[in-house]
Amino acid sequence: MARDLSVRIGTLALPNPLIAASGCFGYGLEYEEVADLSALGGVCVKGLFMTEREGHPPPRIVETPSGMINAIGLQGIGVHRFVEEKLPRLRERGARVFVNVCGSTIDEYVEVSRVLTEAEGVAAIELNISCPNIKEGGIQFGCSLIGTAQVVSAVRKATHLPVIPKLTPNVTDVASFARAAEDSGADAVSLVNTFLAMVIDVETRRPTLTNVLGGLSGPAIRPIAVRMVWECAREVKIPVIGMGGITDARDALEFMLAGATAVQIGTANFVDPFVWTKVLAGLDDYMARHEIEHLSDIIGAFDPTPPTPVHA
Amino acid sequence: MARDLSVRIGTLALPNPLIAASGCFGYGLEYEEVADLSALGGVCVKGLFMTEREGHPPPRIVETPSGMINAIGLQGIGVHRFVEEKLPRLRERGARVFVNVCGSTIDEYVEVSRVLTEAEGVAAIELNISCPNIKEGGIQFGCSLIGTAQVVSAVRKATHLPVIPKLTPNVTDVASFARAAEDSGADAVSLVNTFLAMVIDVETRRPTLTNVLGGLSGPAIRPIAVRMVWECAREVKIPVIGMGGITDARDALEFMLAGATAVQIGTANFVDPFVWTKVLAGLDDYMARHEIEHLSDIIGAFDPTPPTPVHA
Amino acid sequence: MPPIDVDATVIANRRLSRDYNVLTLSAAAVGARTRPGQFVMVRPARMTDTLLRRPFSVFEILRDANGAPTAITLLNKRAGRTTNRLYEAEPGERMACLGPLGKPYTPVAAPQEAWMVAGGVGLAPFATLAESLASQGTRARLFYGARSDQELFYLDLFERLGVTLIVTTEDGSRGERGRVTAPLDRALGSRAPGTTMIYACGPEPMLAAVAGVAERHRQRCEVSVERTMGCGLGGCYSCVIKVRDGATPPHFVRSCISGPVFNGAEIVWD
Amino acid sequence: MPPIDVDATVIANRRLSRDYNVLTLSAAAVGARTRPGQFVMVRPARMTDTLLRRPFSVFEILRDANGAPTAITLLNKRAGRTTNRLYEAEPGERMACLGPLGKPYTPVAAPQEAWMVAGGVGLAPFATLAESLASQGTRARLFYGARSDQELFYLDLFERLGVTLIVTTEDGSRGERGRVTAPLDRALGSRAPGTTMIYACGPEPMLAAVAGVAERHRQRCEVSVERTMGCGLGGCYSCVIKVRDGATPPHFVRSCISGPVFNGAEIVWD
Ligand SMILES: Cc1cc2nc3c(=O)[nH]c(=O)nc-3n(C[C@H](O)[C@H](O)[C@H](O)COP(=O)(O)OP(=O)(O)OC[C@H]3O[C@@H](n4cnc5c(N)ncnc54)[C@H](O)[C@@H]3O)c2cc1C
Ligand SMILES: Cc1cc2nc3c(=O)[nH]c(=O)nc-3n(C[C@H](O)[C@H](O)[C@H](O)COP(=O)(O)OP(=O)(O)OC[C@H]3O[C@@H](n4cnc5c(N)ncnc54)[C@H](O)[C@@H]3O)c2cc1C
Ligand SMILES: Cc1cc2nc3c(=O)[nH]c(=O)nc-3n(C[C@H](O)[C@H](O)[C@H](O)COP(=O)(O)O)c2cc1C
Ligand SMILES: Cc1cc2nc3c(=O)[nH]c(=O)nc-3n(C[C@H](O)[C@H](O)[C@H](O)COP(=O)(O)O)c2cc1C
Ligand code: FES
Ligand code: FES
Repeated sequence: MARDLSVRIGTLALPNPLIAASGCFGYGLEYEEVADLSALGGVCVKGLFMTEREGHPPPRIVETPSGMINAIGLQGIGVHRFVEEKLPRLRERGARVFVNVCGSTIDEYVEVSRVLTEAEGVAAIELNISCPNIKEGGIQFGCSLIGTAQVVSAVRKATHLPVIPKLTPNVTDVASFARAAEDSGADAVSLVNTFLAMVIDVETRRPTLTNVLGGLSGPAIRPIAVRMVWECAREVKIPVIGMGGITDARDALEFMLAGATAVQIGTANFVDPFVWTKVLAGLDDYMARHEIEHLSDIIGAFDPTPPTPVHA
Repeated sequence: MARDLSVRIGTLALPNPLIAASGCFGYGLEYEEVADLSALGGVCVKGLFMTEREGHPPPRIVETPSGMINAIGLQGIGVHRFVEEKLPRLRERGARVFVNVCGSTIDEYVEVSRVLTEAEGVAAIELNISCPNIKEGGIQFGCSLIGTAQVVSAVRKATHLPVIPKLTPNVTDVASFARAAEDSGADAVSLVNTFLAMVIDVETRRPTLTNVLGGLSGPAIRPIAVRMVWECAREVKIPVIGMGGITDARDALEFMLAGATAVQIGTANFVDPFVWTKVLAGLDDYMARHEIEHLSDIIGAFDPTPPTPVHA
Repeated sequence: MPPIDVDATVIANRRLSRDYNVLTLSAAAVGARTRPGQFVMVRPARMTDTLLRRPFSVFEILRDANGAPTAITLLNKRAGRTTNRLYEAEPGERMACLGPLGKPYTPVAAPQEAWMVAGGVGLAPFATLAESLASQGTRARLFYGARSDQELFYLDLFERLGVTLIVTTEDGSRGERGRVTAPLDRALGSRAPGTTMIYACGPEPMLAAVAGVAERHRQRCEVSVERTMGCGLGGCYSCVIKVRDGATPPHFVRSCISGPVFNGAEIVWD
Repeated sequence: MPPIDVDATVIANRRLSRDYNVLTLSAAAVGARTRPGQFVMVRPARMTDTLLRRPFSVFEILRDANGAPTAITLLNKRAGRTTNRLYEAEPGERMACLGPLGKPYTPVAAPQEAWMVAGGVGLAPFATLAESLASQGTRARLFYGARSDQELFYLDLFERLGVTLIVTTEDGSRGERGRVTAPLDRALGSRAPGTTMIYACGPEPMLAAVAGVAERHRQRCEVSVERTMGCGLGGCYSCVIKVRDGATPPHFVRSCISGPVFNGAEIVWD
């Protein structure tokens, strides 16, 4: 039986549902020696503004129980240098390029998206309205239903590329944000971005990160992320891209069963840059064991009926 | 140097800041053989409604990376049986008893609080407006500023005991809830309750918990909880009681530096029921090393100035 | 006597099969207090990525020449993360071991007979129980069901204690083929009501069946249940099982403190 | 050549002091590709409660009689959770070991001299560098500063390779008392500019001082920095350091891929 792992995000066809999460895979090219970029479902590159950004002074990360907090501050080369220096090579490598688009203003989101639309080789635009690590823009839009709608509508008008707002988990009712995104013309939503978090060094009474606050990612957040993906997938008809602490095929499947059409892997890629082939093999194995021909058949197949007693 | 670990929650003096978290220490008496109840700062008992509650069918817990999800569903003996069967013995043991009060309606919160006020030996009322595991009441109030204000004001009128609403972390801006609580007459706030979360069994496609959703606790959530406590402590003047993943003295100190006057320990008590003496010893050791005479001096002493470079 | 928490060292690890092993832990002080049917809560002590402890019956209490406990053993079966780690444990590793916990079995004395019914790893509580019965001179049988011959362990231990063995396997590779309740049911046919105490431990469907058989034959029956336990001390309310005891309607009780051993007739099976 | 990830076994663990040890890992394939100054990202492979890997210089590349690599060693100093675990590791344990990573030192040939400056565990990259220098016949010195006599390790290794040793300790228990930069500064006084390549590894204040000394004496200087690293591959942007290279204003570069070895003159020290 030929097993088909492909999934569709609107008009975009991916050979498999595994996408490298933004900020966790550089511009993709950093990994060209350890991973076959064309074998990934997609590569979502680090968040880009119009211009270069320096980011926060280090320390920028701290490990936490089963997780990590980052406050990179969106260091980046800006969309123009990306289009010139990185995109051609990513295309050459056969990567399906998702670009994580940032902005301090709605206009900036629109401008960056326009540049990417005119460039060749961008598969989709992920709107980062959920970065907890910058002063203006980002999460300010993502924590307001109106802000979300405004950014999405504005970018929608500026591009024919799939528009995928990335939602923050730092809200009371994430499904309402998915709905606002859908209503404003989004082709899909992705979630979760990181949870606002901090660690204090009790010996010095000072923060561990220069930025004080950062975003929590990794396995620690997975059970919350799965819940949020499930809530969103029940609320909207557009595809949901799920992420948060995925480390193996079981985790990826958990998100897909909860309703994710595709998934992103972030932190786990740091722990094991060869995670991709392992997860793909695990998905394949699961499909074989469960006699699944098309992986897309399991999207949303979670059955909330209580479990049969474990002790039976 | 005699080290003073005492703290005050309004008029309530505690010999030290360590309180057993509700739902993680039974009614306290389950632990009388392993812990000296009078040596704890306080014992917060399992959530109580007016009448007995059966709770959810098992499985009720599942372990997650550095955490656990519970959906106990507030199984409990009701406030009357508590007052008759448990409270006298808790008093005998010298415990400072915090009672976690639940309600399906505002009236029920008021009624339960009234019964407790008339009983002898209750030190404070913690209002559980944040339990994610029940259909009516609980988190419905805790996710609405008006609901929070209503419950707190109503209970405030019915009791002279310290009223401590327990806040849910499943909101966009937890500090606004702390403010609503303070404005409505709360003597303190406690946080965090658990994060709504779920785990899917990918082999069966079914939930791992009968209730599907449950609350995530344990070290996994600590960095988010610390951030929220810091936000609240900066927003309100009343004391904040911090919790979420505390396992040792370092963790307890982290919450206190962030602004917590006292802390609660929940999940870690399952891992090690002797955690109390260890954390107390650790606090004492920290005070000795840092020449701190009164532990209360460090409350809110976190200095957000960026760290001196680690590599110096 | 309150439970204690011992930072135990793995003294030995004997692998019995691809799934089963017996782990010896230097938890003499726990062993000294343990009564048959009680359990311990165990967690690897060093940098484990599992959070909660896991419950295990005390399998054997090892003793020195003077009868003083020197260690305990656990009969471990691989089921997931912690049990896999216990299977792979090397001597020298540390395990936090909290116990003894829970209500023990109620041993009976002659002229009552004691019949133990074990399914798979449910054998665990019966080594200490058989010892205690033997020391009182109570006649005992063990009905022991397993998947196959390869998963029948420690028969000699029970034989040495004078326990009559009745073995069944699912694949028929030893003893009767099928469920252990079949020979139990037949054997009870020749016993007068109220003369036999039945002790059972194993998967819940087996326990339910055994409790049913016992009731039909009007014999007392104690079962040890294995619910998911978060704390083992009554703190978390995770381990509940529905019972029908006395006047109140059926309700959930915490199997870690009201059990794990229950009167089989009182349990409301799922 | 791309890095590889080896599921390495701990072959030996030699404790040098209460804080230092040398861990031998069966990561021959990593060793075969490693050049002096490169590093590996290590993580215990079994059920560890740490999440991220940690960076370590490759200390030695062990070889068989034919010169084929058989294993690598790490010089480990206890600083926190992972380094404590590496200190306590027992032979047989597994460590995931990813590498080699990063830019190596640039070896120089005669008539240039190679002067290595190590502070504490900053000795790590210099065993392989000294070997490589010796094989090229480059004259080498090692300025090695430590807290005390007790924390000066592997001096014989460097002596065997013909490296001139200049030792300082903070407590004066061996060599000159004080910082390692003092004898370095004095010795450079007698060297013509551009004749000496200085390689440094150690705490950043030391690196900054060494870079300053080198600049004053107009010698080239390569420093290996130790920023907190999340991935080691350029993926996370955690490990940045500010550099001044060419036309652009000072900016952050990722020390895992642009370094860890940098031209000391280019770094903007905190
Ligand atoms: C009182 C008591 C005594 C027990 N005695 C023994 C014994 O002597 N030997 C032995 O091998 N096992 C015994 N068990 C079962 C043992 O506790 C579980 O197999 C173990 O907890 C599984 O943990 P894990 O980390 O290996 O599996 P996990 O990775 O946690 O889960 C794997 C599977 O085990 C199930 N499981 C998880 N936790 C428990 C739990 N606490 N109880 C039952 N099932 C669980 C899960 O539902 C899942 O299907 C006993 C259980 C109880 C309650
Ligand atoms: C390129 C490179 C090569 C290195 N080579 C060696 C070596 O050969 N031998 C050796 O013993 N150490 C070496 N280090 C330092 C080593 O990586 C850290 O000591 C280690 O990461 C600390 O991890 P931990 O889990 O023990 O400490 P943690 O519990 O994570 O933290 C303890 C302390 O170490 C600091 N720290 C945490 N992570 C890092 C990190 N990635 N880099 C530096 N400091 C950190 C923290 O700020 C904290 O103060 C090297 C570092 C780098 C960047
Ligand atoms: C170091 C780091 C940098 C990140 N940078 C970005 C970013 O630039 N844009 C963005 O949308 N998300 C960013 N994220 C969030 C991840 O894309 C992802 O949403 C989150 O980490 C959860 O997934 P994970 O648990 O698999 O890492 C970053 C995460 C990490 C850990
Ligand atoms: C098994 C369990 C039961 C709980 N029951 C209650 C409860 O009845 N009332 C309540 O307010 N919080 C309850 N909580 C939440 C805890 O009191 C605490 O807020 C939360 O677990 C975070 O702290 P921790 O990480 O230290 O456990 C419960 C938590 C757990 C794990
Ligand atoms: S295991 Fe916690 S109450 Fe029984
Ligand atoms: S360590 Fe991740 S970019 Fe350098």
